Order: sequence, then C-alpha cells, then structure tokens
Amino acid sequence: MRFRQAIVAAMTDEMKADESVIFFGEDVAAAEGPFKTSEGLLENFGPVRVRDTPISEMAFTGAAVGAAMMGMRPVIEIMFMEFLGVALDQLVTEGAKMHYLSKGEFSVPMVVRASCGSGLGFGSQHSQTLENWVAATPGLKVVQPSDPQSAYSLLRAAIQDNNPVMFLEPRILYAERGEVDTNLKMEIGRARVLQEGSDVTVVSLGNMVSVARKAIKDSGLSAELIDLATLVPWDRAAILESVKKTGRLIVVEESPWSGGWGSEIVSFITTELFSDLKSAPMRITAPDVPVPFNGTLEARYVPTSEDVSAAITEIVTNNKVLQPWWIQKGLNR
Amino acid sequence: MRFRQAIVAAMTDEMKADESVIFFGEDVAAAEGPFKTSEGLLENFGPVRVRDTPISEMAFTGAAVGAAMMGMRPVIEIMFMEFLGVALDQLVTEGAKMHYLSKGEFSVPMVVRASCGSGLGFGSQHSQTLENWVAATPGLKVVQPSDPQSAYSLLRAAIQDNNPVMFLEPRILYAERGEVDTNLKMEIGRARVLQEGSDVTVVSLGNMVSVARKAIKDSGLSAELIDLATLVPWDRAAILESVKKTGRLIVVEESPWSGGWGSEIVSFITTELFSDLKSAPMRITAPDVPVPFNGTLEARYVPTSEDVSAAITEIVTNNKVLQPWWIQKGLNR
Amino acid sequence: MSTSLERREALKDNEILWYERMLEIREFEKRTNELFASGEIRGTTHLCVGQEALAVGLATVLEPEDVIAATYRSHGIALAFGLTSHSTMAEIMGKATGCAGGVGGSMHMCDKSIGLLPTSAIIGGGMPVAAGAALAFQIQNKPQVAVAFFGDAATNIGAFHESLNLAAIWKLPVVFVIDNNVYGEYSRINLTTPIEDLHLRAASYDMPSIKVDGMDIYAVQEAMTQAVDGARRGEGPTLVEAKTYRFSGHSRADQALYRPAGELEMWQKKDPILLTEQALTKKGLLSEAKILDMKAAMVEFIDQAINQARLDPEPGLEQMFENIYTAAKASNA
Amino acid sequence: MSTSLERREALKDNEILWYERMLEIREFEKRTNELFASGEIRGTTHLCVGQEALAVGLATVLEPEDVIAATYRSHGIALAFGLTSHSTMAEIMGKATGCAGGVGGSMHMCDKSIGLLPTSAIIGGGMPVAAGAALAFQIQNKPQVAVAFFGDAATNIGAFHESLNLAAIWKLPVVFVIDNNVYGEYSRINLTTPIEDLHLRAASYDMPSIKVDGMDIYAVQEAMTQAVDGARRGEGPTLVEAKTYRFSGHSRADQALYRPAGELEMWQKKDPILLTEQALTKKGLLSEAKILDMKAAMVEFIDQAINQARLDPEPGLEQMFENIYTAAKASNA
Ligand SMILES: Cc1ncc(C[n+]2csc(CCOP(=O)(O)OP(=O)(O)O)c2C)c(N)n1
Ligand SMILES: Cc1ncc(C[n+]2csc(CCOP(=O)(O)OP(=O)(O)O)c2C)c(N)n1
Ligand SMILES: [Mg+2]
Ligand SMILES: [Mg+2]
Repeated sequence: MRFRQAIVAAMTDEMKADESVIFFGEDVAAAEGPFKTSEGLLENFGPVRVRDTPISEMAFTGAAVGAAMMGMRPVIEIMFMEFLGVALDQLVTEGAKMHYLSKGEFSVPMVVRASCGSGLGFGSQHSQTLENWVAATPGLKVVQPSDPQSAYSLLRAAIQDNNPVMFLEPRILYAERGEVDTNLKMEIGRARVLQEGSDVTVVSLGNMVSVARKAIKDSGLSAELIDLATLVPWDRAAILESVKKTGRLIVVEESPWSGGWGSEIVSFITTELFSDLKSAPMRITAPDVPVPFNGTLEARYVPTSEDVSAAITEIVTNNKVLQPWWIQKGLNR
Repeated sequence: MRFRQAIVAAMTDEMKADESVIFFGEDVAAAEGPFKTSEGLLENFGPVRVRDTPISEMAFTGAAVGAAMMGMRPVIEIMFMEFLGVALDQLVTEGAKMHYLSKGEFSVPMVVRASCGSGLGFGSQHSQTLENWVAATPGLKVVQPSDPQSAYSLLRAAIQDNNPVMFLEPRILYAERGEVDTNLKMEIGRARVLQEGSDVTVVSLGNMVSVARKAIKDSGLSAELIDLATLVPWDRAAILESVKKTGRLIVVEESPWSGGWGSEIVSFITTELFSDLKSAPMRITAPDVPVPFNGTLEARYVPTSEDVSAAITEIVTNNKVLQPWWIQKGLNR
Repeated sequence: MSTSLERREALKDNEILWYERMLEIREFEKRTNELFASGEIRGTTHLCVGQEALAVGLATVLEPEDVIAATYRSHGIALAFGLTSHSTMAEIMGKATGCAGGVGGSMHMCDKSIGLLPTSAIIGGGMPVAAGAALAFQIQNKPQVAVAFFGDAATNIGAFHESLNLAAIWKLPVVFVIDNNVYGEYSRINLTTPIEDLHLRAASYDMPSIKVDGMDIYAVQEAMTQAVDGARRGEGPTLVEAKTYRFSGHSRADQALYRPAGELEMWQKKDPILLTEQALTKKGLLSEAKILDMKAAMVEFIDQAINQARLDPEPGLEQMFENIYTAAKASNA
Repeated sequence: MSTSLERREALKDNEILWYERMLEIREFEKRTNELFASGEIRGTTHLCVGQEALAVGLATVLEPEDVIAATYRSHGIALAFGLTSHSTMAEIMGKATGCAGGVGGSMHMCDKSIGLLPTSAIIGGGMPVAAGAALAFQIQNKPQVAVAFFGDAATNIGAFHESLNLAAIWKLPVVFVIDNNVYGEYSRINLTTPIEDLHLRAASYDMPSIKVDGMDIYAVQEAMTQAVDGARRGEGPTLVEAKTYRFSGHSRADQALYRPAGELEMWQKKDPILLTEQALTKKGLLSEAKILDMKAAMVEFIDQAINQARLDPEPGLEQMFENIYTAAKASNA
C-alpha cells in the first residue's frame, strides 16, 4: 500500500482497537485530509471522534493535551510542520511537561502528526523538516517513518505510547508504495538496521533512507544502512554497535548543515567510539539556505544519492571525508 | 557596570546614534523592564520610540518584522525565551525569510532580545535556553553574551546588523558586574578566545563561560577558553584553529544532552580535524530533564565547574572522556 | 490531617468554611510574601490577596470531578479547591512533600484528586488545555465541566481567541473565567486593551457572557452556577468576567507604585473578606469575637503548615529524573 | 513593456483599465490552472477567480507608497497592484525572471516598488507584519497606510486577534481586509466559525468596521477609501469585510465538490467581471464588441506572457545561496 494509506490503516486499526483514540485537525474529517491521510476515518468512526477544526493550531494542539489528560488518546494533524510555529508552546512547554509537573499524576498520550520536508515545490515556508524545534524537549518523543511499513507500525506504536509523540511524515513519501505487514510491531526508540554491512555505517531518517539505500547500492561497497526512525530518544545502542563494527559513520539528513539533527549522532558516537573509528565521521546535509521553490534548485537542496555514494566511496576507500558540495563548488556564502 | 546595565547602555547608545532604533515589549517602557534592562529608555527617548505592548508576542514580534522592513531598527524584548513558543512563526518563518523571498529587496534589521536560562528558581517553563528553537534557521543570526562587555558590544553589533538577530541573555548574569569599554567593538560571528592554552580547547557560551573559566583555573592545566558568543553563524575558523593547536575539545553547555547546540561544534570539528585529535571530543551538558524548581536540583541541573574541571583533568591527563554525571551515578532513565 | 479532596468536599454548603478558606488564603499569601522577602522562598511568587472570593466562590460551585486549568497566580485557587496549606507551601519551598514534589515551585500547583491541572506559567497556556479537557468530557458523555482561569491581560493573547472560538464551535462544556484584577504585570488594563468590559469579547464567538463582582462570593457563586450548569447541561461555553483587584504587586518584590492614588484604597473597601464577614455577621453566623478567634487560629494554622514544610525533606537527585516519560498511562480522570 | 509601478499608476481614474485588469487576472488564473493541470507548473496554486473586483478595487484606492501584506492566494493582488503577468507567471514557473527570482513560487509574490510585501503562506503570517509596517509609518510621520489582506478562515487564528488589538491600542494606520470568500480550504465558514459577519469581531477592539460587497468594484472602492483615508488621517485601523466567493477550488486540483448545490451558480450571477461590464456599458464606456475585443486581446496578452516566461532561464545554483543574509541594509521604504 501507499505510505499515506499506511497512515490511514494505522489510524483505522488503532481507532478500532481503542475507543479513546480521537482525531482532529484542519480538513481531516469531511475532506479526508489535504494529503488523503484520513480517508474513511470520518465515515468509519463518526463526527464525534473525527473532527475538522478551525484554523487554530494553538487551540487544537492544546485541546489534544487537555483531552489526553482526561483519558483520551488524541491524534492531531498539523498540515505542514511549519504551522507548529504558531503552536509550539502547547506541545513543548505545556504538553511535554505535564507529566513532570504533576508528579506523574497525569499522562499525556497524544500524537501530533505533521507532514514535513521538501521535494514537492511548496516553497520555503512549507518544505522544512524542522526536527530542531522539538528535538531538545525532555518529555516529548519524536519519530519519523521512512516507508509504508514504518509509517504503519510506528504510528500504531505512537498512538499506544503514553507520552506525547511528534510524528513527522515526509510529505514526499505519501505516494510511495511498499509492503505492509500489519502484524509487524516497531518500538519507538529502536533504530532499524535495514541492510547489514561491514565498512561504514550510514544513518538516515525519513526521506533520506531511500536516498542512502540507492547510494549504497551504487557504491558497490559494504555499508550498513540504519533507519534511525526515532529521533528522541534515539537508539544510541544500535548505532554504537554498528559503528563499533564498521569503524566509520556517515549521517544523511534533509535538515540544514547548521543546527540539523545529525550532529547529535556524530557527536555522541565520536565521544563514545573515538578509538574505534577508522576515519572521521561525517554528515551529509542540506545547505544553510531556505528551501528554494524552483525544481532544479529544490532537487539539489536535499542530499542526492550521488552525494552519498561519493562520500561512501571516499570514506571506505581512502578514510577521507568529502566536503559538502556547496563548499566544493565554492558556493558557500 | 552590571550586565543588565550594559544592555541599557548599548540600547541607549544605539538609540542616540540612530533615530530608527525603536524598542518595545511587555512592561519595558513605564516599568523599565521586569529585569530592569531598560532603565531610563522611556525617559530618554519618549513614548513614540519606547513602548509597552499588550501580552501578544505574535503580534509584536511580527510588528518588529514589518517595521524593520519599512526602515526602522526595532528591538523587542521577549521576557522569557519560552514565550517565543507562541510567536516562533513570526521570527523564523516570516522575518528570517523576508530577505530571501524578496530577492533581497527588503531587509529585516531587527533584534529579538530574550532572557534565558536557569538558576533563579523560575521553574521548568521559565528556565530553558532553547537555542534549538532558532538554531537551524538560515536568515537568522543567534547571539549570546557572557559578560557585561559582550552584552554591550554584541548588542550594539546586533542592532547595527541588517539581519534579524536573536539575542539571548542569560538571566542569571543580569546582576553580574564587569568592566565595559564602550569603544570595544565585537563582531557577530566571531568567537572570543578568553584565555590561551595548549592542552585542550574549552568552548562555552553564555552563563557557562564563567563556569568553564573557574574549572580551568581549578584544574591547573593549560586550557584554551573560548566564548562562542555567536551561535549562528558560529566561528568555525576560530574553533578549528584552537583545536588544531590543542588537539582536544570540550564543549560546555547549559542545554540538554539531547538536542543541545554543542553537538554541532563537536560534530563539525571532528569531521574536519579527526586526525589532529589526541582524544575523543566531548560535551558537558545539562541532563535530559525539565529544569527543576528546587534549588539543590536546579544547581545540579547545569554543568558545574567541578564537572568541567574533572573532565579537563581526565582528558588532558589520560586522553579519556568522562561520562555525564547522571550516567556515572546511574540516574539515567 | 484531611486530604485535599476532603477539604474540597467540606466546603459544600458550609458558609463559615468559605470564610475560613478565604482567611486561609489571605494569611497564606501574607506569609508567602514575608518568606519571599526574607529569602526563605526563592524564585518568584504571584499573590492573589483581594481575590479570595473568586477562588473560593468558584470552588464551591464546581464538583471535584470537574477540572480547572489556571495560572502562575494560583495559590488561592489551589487552597480554595482543597490543596492543603502544607502541601502548597512545601511546593513553594521546593520540598519533596509539595504538590509537585518540589520540582514545580510557586507557579506550578497541581492535584489530580481535586481536578487541579498543573497550572501554566505561560499566558494563555491553560485555555486550550481546558477546552481539551471539556472535549474529553463531551466525548465521554460525562457531566463534567472544565474551567479555564486567567487574567484580564491574558485576553490579548492569541490562545484566548482560538480557544473561545474552538469551544464555541464545538459547544464544549468549558467555562472561561477572566479574573479581571485591573493589571497585567505593571500595566493597567486600559493601556493594553481598547475595551474595558472584557466579557464583551464573547460576542465574537456567539458565546454567552456574564460580568460579575468578583469581590462578592455570593455573586460569584451565582454567576458561576449559571455558567457551569449551562455547560453541564450541554449548552456550551460561557465567558465570565469577574471584576476583582490585585491588592498586592504583580510578583516578587513589586510594590505596585504605578497604581493611581486612591485606587487600592477604593478597592480595599470592597475587600472580599470584609464583605463576607459583614454578610455572615448579618446572618448571625459570625460575631466579632468569632472573627478574632478564627483569624488568630488561622495565623496559628498557617504557621504550623510553614513549620511543617520547613522540616520536610528536599527531593533527592533521583527525583529530577522521574516523571519525564511514563510507560504506563496514568489512570487519567 | 511597462514596469509594475507604471502599471499601478495607470489604474488611476481609468475605469476601462480596471476592467481590463480584472480580465487579466481572470485569464491569468484560468491559464495558471491549465498549466498546473498539464504539469507545467509544479507545487501548488491558489486561484482567486471571482475575487477580481476586490483586488483591483483595493489597488485603485491605495497609493504606491502604501504597502500590503497578503497571502498565498495573491496572483490577483499582485497583478492588480501592478506586477506584470510575465513576472508573476515566471515566478510561478520558478524562472529567474520571476518576482522572487524563482525561489519563491506561487505562494510568494513580492515587489517593493508597488508596496507588495512578500506574501506569506502561513495563515495569519501577514497581519502582524502589516501592523508593524503601519507602526513605522506612524513613527516616521508618513501619510502611508499598510493593508493586511487575508481570508475569512484566517480570522480564527491567534495572530488575527493579537494584531487587531495591537493596531487598535496603538491607533496604527493599518486596514485589515477580510476576503470572505465563504471557504477556508474545504470547509465552509459556518463549520469553523460561530458567527457569519466577521467584521463584527472588530468590536472586541473598539475598532470601526465595514462590510462591503466584494463583487462590486465601486462598493469596494468606497469602503476602502473610507478605511484607508481614516487610517491616513491618523484615525487608526479599520476592519473591512468583503463578501466574495471563491469560484475555483481551494488549491491545485481541488474540484470543490463540497459546495452546496447551486451556491456557485448563485454567486456567478454576481461575477464581478459581469457586474463591471454592465456598469461600464451603462456609462457608455463599453460595448459588446469592445468587450469581445478586449477579451480576445487579453487571451493573446497572457499567452505572450506565458510564452515569454517559458523561454526564460532558470535561476542558477548560486541563486540558492543569495539573499540569505545581507551586509547592507536594503533601502527600505
Ligand atoms: C506568553 C507569555 N507572555 C508573557 C508572560 C509574562 N507575564 C506573566 S504574568 C503577566 C501578566 C498577566 O496579567 P493578567 O493576565 O492580567 O493576569 P494576572 O497576573 O493579573 O493574574 C505577564 C505578561 C508570560 N508568562 N507568558
Ligand atoms: C497556520 C496555518 N495553518 C494552516 C494552513 C493551511 N491553509 C492554507 S490556506 C488555508 C485556508 C485559509 O482559508 P481563508 O483564510 O478563508 O483564505 P482563502 O484560502 O479562502 O483565501 C489553510 C487552512 C496555513 N497555511 N497556515
Ligand atoms: Mg490581571
Ligand atoms: Mg476563505
């Protein structure tokens, strides 16, 4: 099924399994979602549990917090991740701290689904991944699936989780197809080793997973491909184990060079495994620019499989890291 | 003068020098600021240029964007950094992208001053540093002074800058005293080498600078102390040069272990200088918990000079890194 | 010692207890102020002296299963709803026995057993949460009501607008209570808000509204009963504006020198404790002697609570790492 | 070829040109829709078919030194204000000759020479910015006016409330224009908003308001003149609600199947182009033959603009790295 259908399936299965799961957001009910990620939900679960909201992200994000505290399991949709910029307070400063501030008396089992990322020509205010807005928030979990299977399994896990979970959906994947085993469970906080390899560990997330996969294939080298899947709390053990084995680390991310989440991985792993590393660890990222609209530029904005396979080849063959392409080309500001 | 007086002095000098500098925020005019960071401004510059706003962070942050585009140089005060959680959109998604989206036709010379950080018993919603909210925003600069001199010089530079600048003021420093040379200029984007040393580079920011300074002294070792001062765009060249010399890197930060800004430094420097490093680079951070109110816990929340000096000693003497204190103590979740 | 729930339930139809509870709040706040001045309490405090009738009046109308989302200025709300003076003071002192285990502080009161949601230190923070709690009640078909309690100046924040609109369109069982104490921090309401009667803003949402004398506990009870009963009957939200006055400064050491001459004195004539004394004396329930006795006893009572809190232990370091995430769902209301 | 400023100034008192400009917008949107359907335009589009009288009417009332902050639905506003069809189409196609150099796209129109601020793709994004521009004019003692232009559903976002309140308390020369086209995305306004006449929300801010038939260019001109002149005279802000109708779907391929039967047809009888034709014919300024000629010429004109844009170059890779930060202050208005 398609990625977006996997979302629908996970929602459907959770709403069937647990009456306390409710869902709201802008145009998610009658219109079944701007990206068709809620097809059939209104029809199947009715207008009490599936609701359209006014354009009021602050109010409905907070409403999810309050409803969660009163025993519901709200899932909400923030149409584009950027819109959380008008509602961050309710998720980060209210929702994520309620459990702590109530000595554990209240829990906040809610999921904030948000589409993110570039590639569809939506321009600089509708194309960022923005993990950085939520990454340093104790009390909040942050998850990002990379294919229909992980979309399904992780969304179910997120809805079942008793903490607030930010669920980032790479928008460009909505139409992607893939096998989905609805019995397959994935745990939040566990990375997926998608492909074993011996010479370099490639950590990626969301849309970058398939880019990394293709790059590995193109390189013809033995790289271990890891889908991080959960950004908070990320699977330190899995990456440690892999890098211990391969001795090399490349992180591939859609976020900008400065402030992107990959630094967290590189930094931690280096501190822990310094003497096991055969070469410098590295990140492959987007440049420090707003996401451009023009299709050629936008395609160049995200790391390409060519970028990644060149980096893999260089690191494995020569133990050297490549500079970011824009520095190679002298385009840096 | 005190840190907060340095802020007042910088504001005063810039408002004198440039009529287009205006200032607004909650209770900054008549009451002269909740932290007395605008003493005398209303009196000296009048109610047209110095204004109290309603409690409407979204509106007045955006008003600064619009006024800046029309030729003013607005400075605004976000009383506590957390309050940007209701207004992030205007700074990050509107203000920081206006220059780009107008092909350079408009510039947005504005400064968002916000107090940040722990140490004063304000609890978990009024004590974070939250650099992560703004760090991955091309188009925005992010600055954090560490003493009265840098508060003065950097604030003047920020007001003179033609881009939006986030100016983070460690709240706990407001009462600190220090010499201020009003002729001393500091450039945004330049780190300060506060103390030269040969065996390890200690990078810190804001309130952590004095903690690092004391730690270095206590360790009795030769450490190079660098005040990063600007977080975006950070001074890659300065840190590279220092670590090239010392071969060791410790970053000291008040932000949480996961998602804190220090990973950026460790990651970049490791990638660039891997073979120059004599030991693993490391971060010393706060733990992944909300800032606790209780004084004992709050004092333990931020890195202490003991944490830092122990780490310096270990890295210089044994080329080893210490685990975070909460892991040493088995307190990790 | 009675539990908070017992203290709440004892209020039922017990007019003398209403008066006593108001005395308790008054004395509690007075002592809090002294303890802050002497340095025994750190951080910040926001007192509600003069606003006791509103807190207690509201508590007598709500059922313990109802919930309230209030603010940093909530010692009075907490005590009125039943939290013990000991637990409240212990929290303000950062003790392990405090209602949030000492990690919350003065701005973060909480007690699930009496429906006291963790109070928010962010303006507008509690309004969407209250709407969300009401949404849960509506979906669960429970006759419960949620109350959002906030100040006059908070009616200028975006979350106010969005929450009222959402509550109105969904006909949620929520009552929005404006504690119009004339000031937002150091600014008189007329300086930030173009209208005086804030309840009129309900018209923007086709929502009924009530204006009430917040100094008169009987008037408060009548107004709240009307609003709460309406919500309970499924008639949707009401906006209630209680006209009160903040006898103290905004927070900490604020002397409120910005008040027009005579304003405080005028309002002190309407001191809710005085008014209640008069009413109860008229009804023959109080005498001058009884009043003196009760006041003396209350001094003693609060003294004991404080002394007990003083002797209480601080939270241990491990407390800081608890209640960040939860595996189990708290058995939410 | 005339510049945008010339195109704007030509409108002055030239009724035929008003009509022609409306035809231009209509034809432009029609072709945009086709180009999107055929895949020649990527990303998204938000058409304003049926709303031409509002855009052109507003443009005829404002001076070129005034500014407007509008939305993602702004092809019509841009063209009405003077942007050429070529530059507008080039932007939508991502060409270097587009008004934002091709990095903005359909949602981001901009032209400083005619006061067109970069349009925002975030609901509520432009309102605080417009207030801020007006603040600058007020401080600079300039007789300029700022306009915030937004949809009906945008009146439910927090920024609306905060911006109106701020503008009212500061008496800013800003006009808030609600383009009430009955729908917010796929939701009819009554589903998200408890009142029908949105201009009534002005009462919350003691702000004057006007309701106007947005299909009638003369009525629009009268209402806007009243509001704009008031602002220019220093009388402060006005909220204008223009009743229009979105003849097209919300965006991209939306067929608007959610519309009640007959609603579109009813509004089409008030088609602003039809109404203007009738008025001008009555005045003897138009004949049936002339209308046919003008329409045919417009088809040709837009065709040329499209063909020109097609032949234009794409921005180079270096363009992506430009206009992120600026050293010089753009000589802002
Ligand atoms: C979003 C946000 N902005 C600003 C503040 C700082 N602040 C705390 S209390 C206060 C005044 C609130 O006044 P009002 O709503 O009337 O409540 P009162 O304090 O009078 O009870 C302000 C501005 C805050 N806590 N949150
Ligand atoms: C903060 C935010 N939330 C949601 C959206 C998605 N969105 C784009 S247009 C739109 C509908 C807006 O309707 P209205 O204000 O009536 O303007 P119209 O599109 O009818 O011109 C929505 C919900 C957004 N861009 N920004
Ligand atoms: Mg108040
Ligand atoms: Mg609309």
